[in-house]
Amino acid sequence: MRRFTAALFLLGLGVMIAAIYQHIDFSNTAVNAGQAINAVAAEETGAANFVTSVVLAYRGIDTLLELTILFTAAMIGGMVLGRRRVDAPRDPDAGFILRTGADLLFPLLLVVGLYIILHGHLTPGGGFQGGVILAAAFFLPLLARPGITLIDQRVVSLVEGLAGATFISIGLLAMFDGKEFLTPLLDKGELGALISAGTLPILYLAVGIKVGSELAGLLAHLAEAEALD
Amino acid sequence: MDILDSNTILYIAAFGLMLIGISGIVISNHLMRIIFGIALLEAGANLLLMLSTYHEGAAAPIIVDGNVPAMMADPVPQALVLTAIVIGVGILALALSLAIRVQRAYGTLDMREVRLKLEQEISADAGIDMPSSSEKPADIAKVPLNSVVQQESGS
Amino acid sequence: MEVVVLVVVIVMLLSAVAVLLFKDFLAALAAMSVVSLGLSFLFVVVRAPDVAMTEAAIGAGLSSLLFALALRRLGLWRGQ
Amino acid sequence: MNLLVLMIALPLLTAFLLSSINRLSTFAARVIGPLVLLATAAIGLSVWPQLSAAPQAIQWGGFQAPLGITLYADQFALLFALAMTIGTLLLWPRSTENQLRSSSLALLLAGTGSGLALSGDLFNIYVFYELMTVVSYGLIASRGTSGSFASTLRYLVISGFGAALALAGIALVYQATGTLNLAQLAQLAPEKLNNLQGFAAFVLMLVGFGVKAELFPVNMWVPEVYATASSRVSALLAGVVSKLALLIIMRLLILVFHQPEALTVLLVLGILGVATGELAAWRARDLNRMLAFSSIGQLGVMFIALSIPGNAGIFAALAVMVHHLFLKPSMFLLAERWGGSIKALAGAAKTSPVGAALFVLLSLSLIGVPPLPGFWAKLLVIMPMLALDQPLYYFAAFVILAAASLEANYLFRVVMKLYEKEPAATPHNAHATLDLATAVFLGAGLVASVFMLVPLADRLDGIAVQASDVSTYIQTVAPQPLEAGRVQ
Repeated sequence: MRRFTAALFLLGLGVMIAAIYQHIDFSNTAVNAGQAINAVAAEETGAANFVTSVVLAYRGIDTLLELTILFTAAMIGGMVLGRRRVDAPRDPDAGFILRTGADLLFPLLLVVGLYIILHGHLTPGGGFQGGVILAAAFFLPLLARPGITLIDQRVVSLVEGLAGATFISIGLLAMFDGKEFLTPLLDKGELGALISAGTLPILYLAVGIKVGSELAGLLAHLAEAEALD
Repeated sequence: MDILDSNTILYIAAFGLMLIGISGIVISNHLMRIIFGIALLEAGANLLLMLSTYHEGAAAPIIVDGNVPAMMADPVPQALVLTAIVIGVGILALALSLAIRVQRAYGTLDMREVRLKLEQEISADAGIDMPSSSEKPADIAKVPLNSVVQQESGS
Repeated sequence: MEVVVLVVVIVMLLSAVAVLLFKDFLAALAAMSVVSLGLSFLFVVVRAPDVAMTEAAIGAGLSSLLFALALRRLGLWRGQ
Repeated sequence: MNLLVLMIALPLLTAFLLSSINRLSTFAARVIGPLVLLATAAIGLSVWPQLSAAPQAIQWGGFQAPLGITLYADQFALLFALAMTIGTLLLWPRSTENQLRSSSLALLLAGTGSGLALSGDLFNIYVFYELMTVVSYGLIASRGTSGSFASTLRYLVISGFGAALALAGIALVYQATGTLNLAQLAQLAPEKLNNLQGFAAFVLMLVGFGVKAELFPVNMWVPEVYATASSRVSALLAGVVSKLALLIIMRLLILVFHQPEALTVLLVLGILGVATGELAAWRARDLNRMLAFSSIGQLGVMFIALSIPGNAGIFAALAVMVHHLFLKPSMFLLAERWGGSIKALAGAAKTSPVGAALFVLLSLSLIGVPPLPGFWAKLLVIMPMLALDQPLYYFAAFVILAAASLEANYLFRVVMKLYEKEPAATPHNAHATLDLATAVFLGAGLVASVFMLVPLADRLDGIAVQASDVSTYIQTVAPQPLEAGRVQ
């Protein structure tokens, strides 16, 4: 009975979606805020990757909030899973191959992550994608050698706090300058050069470090959570 | 292939993912399936957002070596979806953490059972004896009305 | 191109159904990764390389890792 | 440059740095949160007088309107931003185990709530809303009991579902109009969103943002969460956070969605919310869940008020919202020590006479006994509905009146217990002084409002008129028109 009602409900939903789809007007896809941004972004922000311009400049506050969501989620994750007991059983040590692989991959992932972050205003990629790779870099050793403390927890909380604070502080700096919060500062430079687009690369670096540390923290919390028995 | 231009196919993918996700949330009781369902629903919504201003033949919104394409894709939905994906993973991690704790406390991930045990726990904390009905989930609306009135008036 | 997109979409939708139907959660997780990878491909098709990268890294990579860790802690990992 | 931005930025900054500050000095970490909120509240209050003349628009990052994100500050938005900041200050979480995290979360809640009220961009609203949701998960779970984890999880599932639907709604809106700026949407909506697509987007967003506003089909989380969270958190969620979600729905209704069907949907869901909420509250046997269900009913009344077309509906909804803003938090605070079953409350008035007297007063206002403000708020809702002369609105008025009698029934059941002569088996706790003081403060505000009903009503009417003024909104934000892109 339950399945039947559910199926009926979904069928109705499908029909409704089809009806809505029939009404969608595809003719005006060229008139939108995004195209207006495309026309002026290179001039206003100096970043060759317009998605980066939108993420960090035009919709910078969204990104700040998104970082805050990750920060909050990591904090709550730590609170929910709690501290593990000292005598709690650990996962068995991983094999030689994984250990060596992790050792070899660590610097490589670090470099790749930073590269992707620092080229975020020029090529696809940026703080989020690079941050995930950084998180993977710091999580891999934990997977290979369960129980090691790669970085002191205090350093992690300091870094993630400072990375978020940097983002806001750059925004506040603009206010001291008499501009609006989060206005991009510094020289825009030459379009396509590594050092260009003013504060955007710095912001993306903060984003990357923040994303990396929060995600690594979340992963570590989950991996360190005590097993059921 | 005339009726199935790529726009239609992509929209079918978006709405299809959303429908499958909703059905996962509505039909199943197991928490992991529900979380999978939410992830699928989110994926569908992200794709829908992405398609909102998709225009065939547009180039990616990146200037490479100073060549400005004649028409570039809309960067705004891309930024929005980027944000939505990251938000999604944060909430996913939170859901999984909570799932681990709830399973440790209640020994189950069946959401009906979790709800039942939650109701029992709340009632026990409040010092109310719940009518022990094991065959159906304890729903507040299903607490026998008469017993409440009698108890209240009789005391 | 349309044929490729069509095939990817079909595979994606089938895996999405499989996520909900597979009894084994590890298999469901694998199907979920297929959905994410398919989505990532579709993002490339609609000219969104940034999002495609993010979806591949976060949707297919990180989320799967989170799921795998959680499944292990929840005792839903096959063979445990 | 506008200082209002600091209402959002400063609490976030402090929350980021709180754990580092704690390493330097525990004392500083304890006091800096309330101090920052005091400062942001002062900023908000200092801007308030300017807004009655003209609302202000702030462009984040200094980009022109539809390209960047706009912050729109009118009295309506600032009122609720201030309510969020001051409410968090009054209901500052006091958790022994997770004090540091709770403080961070409270700061985040205040900043996010203010931002949500002030935001003028559809997707920005979504992100603020999501952040507020995540923060509320943390506040609920900070209790640390297994029940609080389970209720958070159920809340998360419902919210996750709603948020994804809201995102789909935003996708439909952006598809039709190509913009996310509310002012520009207000310009384009009559032409582009007055159709099935617009209606679908409205329903999706209503479900998404309705989760927090305790809208009828997506409010299953309410009784569980309010029963398991600490009562300060319940007071915040029921009192302030739900109003912010309602504010978003109001803004969308005023600016973007003008379909008559939208109002009907709201009316029907509101009636169902009132009916189910009040009936469940009548059946509840413990105070926390009774208050939770009655809050669903109150929110239902607000949805009904919203469904009244024109300025009268906005005014009525605003009045009910402000009334509830004062009333519900103090009721939850009183319930802190009376959490058990209602039967066990017998004779509680003896140990806590002030609390019991305050509870009677609040109950009377909730039911709507003249001359308390609750009566006038309900009158404001019912009068324009009767004037509309439509069967569904007559029915809604009847439901509200019937709900009032139900409320009278179950609240007096509690009051009778409180003043019962024979003592209960277990002795009661007296209220914590701080809880009681806060509750009395809020209750005193309620009583004070009786003596200045006319100026207060004028003020609220002014706020409602300003909030429903679409052309001022558009002129203040002044979005530049979009032109066709470079399509060959």
